[in-house]
Amino acid sequence: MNGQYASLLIALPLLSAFFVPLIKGLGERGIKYYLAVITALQTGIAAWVFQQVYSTGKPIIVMAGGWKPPVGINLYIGHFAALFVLIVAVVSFFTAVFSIWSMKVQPIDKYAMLFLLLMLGATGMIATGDIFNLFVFMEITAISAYALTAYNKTGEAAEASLKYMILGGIGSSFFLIGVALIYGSLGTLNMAQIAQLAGNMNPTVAQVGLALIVFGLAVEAELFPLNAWAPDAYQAAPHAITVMFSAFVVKAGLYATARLLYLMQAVGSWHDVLKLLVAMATLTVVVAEFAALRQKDVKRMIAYSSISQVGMIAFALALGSQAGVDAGVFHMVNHAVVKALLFLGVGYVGIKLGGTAMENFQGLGKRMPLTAFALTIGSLAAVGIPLFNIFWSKVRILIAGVEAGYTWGVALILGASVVEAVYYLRFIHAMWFAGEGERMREGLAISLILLLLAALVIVIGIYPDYIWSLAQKAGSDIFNVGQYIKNVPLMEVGA
Amino acid sequence: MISVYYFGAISLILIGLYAVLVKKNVLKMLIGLSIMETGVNLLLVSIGYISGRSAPILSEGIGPNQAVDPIPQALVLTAIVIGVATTAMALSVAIILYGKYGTLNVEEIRRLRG
Amino acid sequence: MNCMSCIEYIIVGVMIASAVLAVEWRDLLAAAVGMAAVSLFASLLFFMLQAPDVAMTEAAIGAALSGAVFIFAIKRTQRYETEEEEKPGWWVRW
Amino acid sequence: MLKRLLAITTLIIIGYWLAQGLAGVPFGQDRMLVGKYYLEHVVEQTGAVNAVTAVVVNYRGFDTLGEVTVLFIASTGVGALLWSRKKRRTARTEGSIVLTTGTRLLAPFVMLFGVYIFIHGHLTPGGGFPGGATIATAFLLLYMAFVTYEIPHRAFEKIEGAVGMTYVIVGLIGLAIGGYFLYDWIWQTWGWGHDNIGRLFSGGFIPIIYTIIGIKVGTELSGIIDNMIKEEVSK
Repeated sequence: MNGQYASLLIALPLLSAFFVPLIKGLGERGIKYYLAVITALQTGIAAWVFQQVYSTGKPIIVMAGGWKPPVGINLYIGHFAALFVLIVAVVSFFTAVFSIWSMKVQPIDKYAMLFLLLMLGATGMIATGDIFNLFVFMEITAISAYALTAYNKTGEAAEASLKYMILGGIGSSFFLIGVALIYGSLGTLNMAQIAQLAGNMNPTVAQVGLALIVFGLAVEAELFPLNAWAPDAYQAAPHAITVMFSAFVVKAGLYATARLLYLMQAVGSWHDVLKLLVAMATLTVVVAEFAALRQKDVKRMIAYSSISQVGMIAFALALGSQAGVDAGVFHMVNHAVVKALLFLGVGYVGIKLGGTAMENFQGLGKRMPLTAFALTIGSLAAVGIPLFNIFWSKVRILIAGVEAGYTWGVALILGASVVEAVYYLRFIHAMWFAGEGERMREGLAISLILLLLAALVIVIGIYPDYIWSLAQKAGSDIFNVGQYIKNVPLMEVGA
Repeated sequence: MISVYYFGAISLILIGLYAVLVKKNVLKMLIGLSIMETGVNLLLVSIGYISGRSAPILSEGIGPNQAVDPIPQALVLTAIVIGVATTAMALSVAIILYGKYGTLNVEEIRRLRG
Repeated sequence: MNCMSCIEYIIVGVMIASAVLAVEWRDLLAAAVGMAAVSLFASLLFFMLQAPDVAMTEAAIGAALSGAVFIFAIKRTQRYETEEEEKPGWWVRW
Repeated sequence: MLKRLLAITTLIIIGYWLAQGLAGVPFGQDRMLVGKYYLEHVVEQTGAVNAVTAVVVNYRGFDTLGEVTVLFIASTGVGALLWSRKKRRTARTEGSIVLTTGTRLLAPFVMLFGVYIFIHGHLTPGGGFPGGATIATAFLLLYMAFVTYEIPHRAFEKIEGAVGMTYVIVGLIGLAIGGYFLYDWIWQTWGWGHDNIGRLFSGGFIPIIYTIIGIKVGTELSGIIDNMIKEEVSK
């Protein structure tokens, strides 16, 4: 089949989101099942694209409108994008199944549309090969995320959403100024061509532009000075949406940061920007871990833990070495699995027991043993115990950090990991060794998803080689810019 | 010497940023955000301007060498619409906030913290 | 200095002045109108920068509709900033 | 006061830094690269005289699809957040006689003007976005003049969805006929309108797309206005 059909990845969620108002008559249940069916279809397309890219080893270049790259917009579905589009689709499918049962706030039809468009935005951000198109998809992701954060329509949700909106608005303005500067000095918006021409750029313009872009994306990627929105939004959003935020919305922002950073490698002032990013990432890890320690609400605690892991990924991606990028991508995959597991479990408990405060989790091992088991696996993995998946990626990140000469950063991250172990062990203690309770029935579909994810955690922990080889391919897709330029069939334009 | 258009654009961005940073009223912050977006749009269009050329509508004997750059203008069209979309979303959230808390002061609507 | 650049300077000056007023006025309705005025002057500048499409869009969407949406929001909330909000604060502390 | 000074100092530093960056991008110079290609080939490749329109709809059509989606999200999001079972208008004062009479006379013409703007998008400045906004302005006038006026918002929601689907389907037809998503099949495959460039029936699928965008923007913006203006009635 023709590679251009990969554009269905974008077309299908759009088409089905626009179709929702016309099938409003199906009723709530119908729309929820519709959502699950569409995400399953999307998973199918993503799996096809994944198989295509990894079996031929060549990226799929989708040219919108049939115009060759610098003239038209292209989607670049390389090793990284194929892997992550699949993850986005799978996690969306799980959350769609979860929302069949969990989503009760009216109006459901609008929830379905926003859900699909959030998935679309993340897919587009990961797949696009044009810097302004990246901005458009970022806004799609961000605006649907604003709406979904406030979806519960409580005061807290509106407050979190407003915080997100104001930071996001500043971020997107900064990003756009950065794009304007880069366009002004190079005359093109295509990422491959920017990478090609970056060497001739005026270093001051490049530095200012790149720093503005990094700041703009840092809002989406939850890096330190601009991540004040994240814990609030994670806590206040509907449980299904929190899973999506943590599993792929952040990843899309991180990927965009890394991609743009490595595209501008040839710029003279590149290393200054890298140092800035390393500092931001390390601060993210430390600040978030200490904030997590004093949380009373489990969902908020895991949100902080998620932010600190994201900081670790950003640290790895900003090292500027092949090993760092590979380890970062590996950690992204592991983090997506583990945090999807944790947030799904916590959300399930939150709905079943009416809240996510620490007291509700006491005695969970007696009340909901399957969920508690899955949550334990997730927590142990998040701490980084050997034989669970995060251990491997964390070790690789730390080694890469030492190799790149950031020993102070590695030391700080190790210290923060100890803090992480403290609060996760406290959480496990509360689940198994405190409190009493009656055994409750656990839903079949949710338990299956949770156990599947837990099994995935253990399987990757014992046999990390397959995912590691995928991550290496995906990492070199980001790091090896020369190959990226060669893969995009650039057309000669002008002088 | 910096051009007057650049000066205007940077001033709008800074004034908007000032409002977002310092003001405590939600609607004021959103007005600041909106002004900031206008500034960014002005910046983009002035980057695409070429002295002495006319609008990129190629009729009436205007050739390709007598028109300004069309791309920034296309980008700004997109950016304006995105800006109004964000503003509308933000305002509806502000309406909910006012309904729940009866105030628009960000200091008084801090429930989530720590 | 020829007359064309005179006009540019005047429009930019008035635009910045209305931006400052929009930020400083305590009457939010007036501030929203000030914001619409900023958009309107910006659309004049777009016209002078040879971007008629952008000028039309900014005037129709940026000035008219976004101003209208602001006014509806003000109608459903409150019209004046309170004394308390006059004092500068830091949203970073949120 | 100290805080205010600190904020102003920070802003001046940011402004200086931005100005440093902008000094490397001098004003009013020709730095076009891809833009030049567009200007040279726009008429033969897309059939549109207005290069901005051609860039928006045809060369960078993907962005525009995204942009329409953003507006759709905003309209849906506003609808979702301000949703309640019973909503009604609460205005009590009827518009003045000048407003009502003027609206009665003008509203159809304003809508007609909006339609004119978006249909002629490939020839004159304007296009789908200002056209749609003009139509929404007509509805705004109706809302202000008459206390009981309401748009049929259920029908409008359905129109939004249907029109958005049409956009994607036009793109998918391009995928089926030309092999690329959002391919301009009318101009490039069928070759319609090559002999009347500069008149209404040219420009490939630009007039079609702009009609779609115009209707969509008009209905979405009036939907947003409708949601903002109606308040919950608790009885």
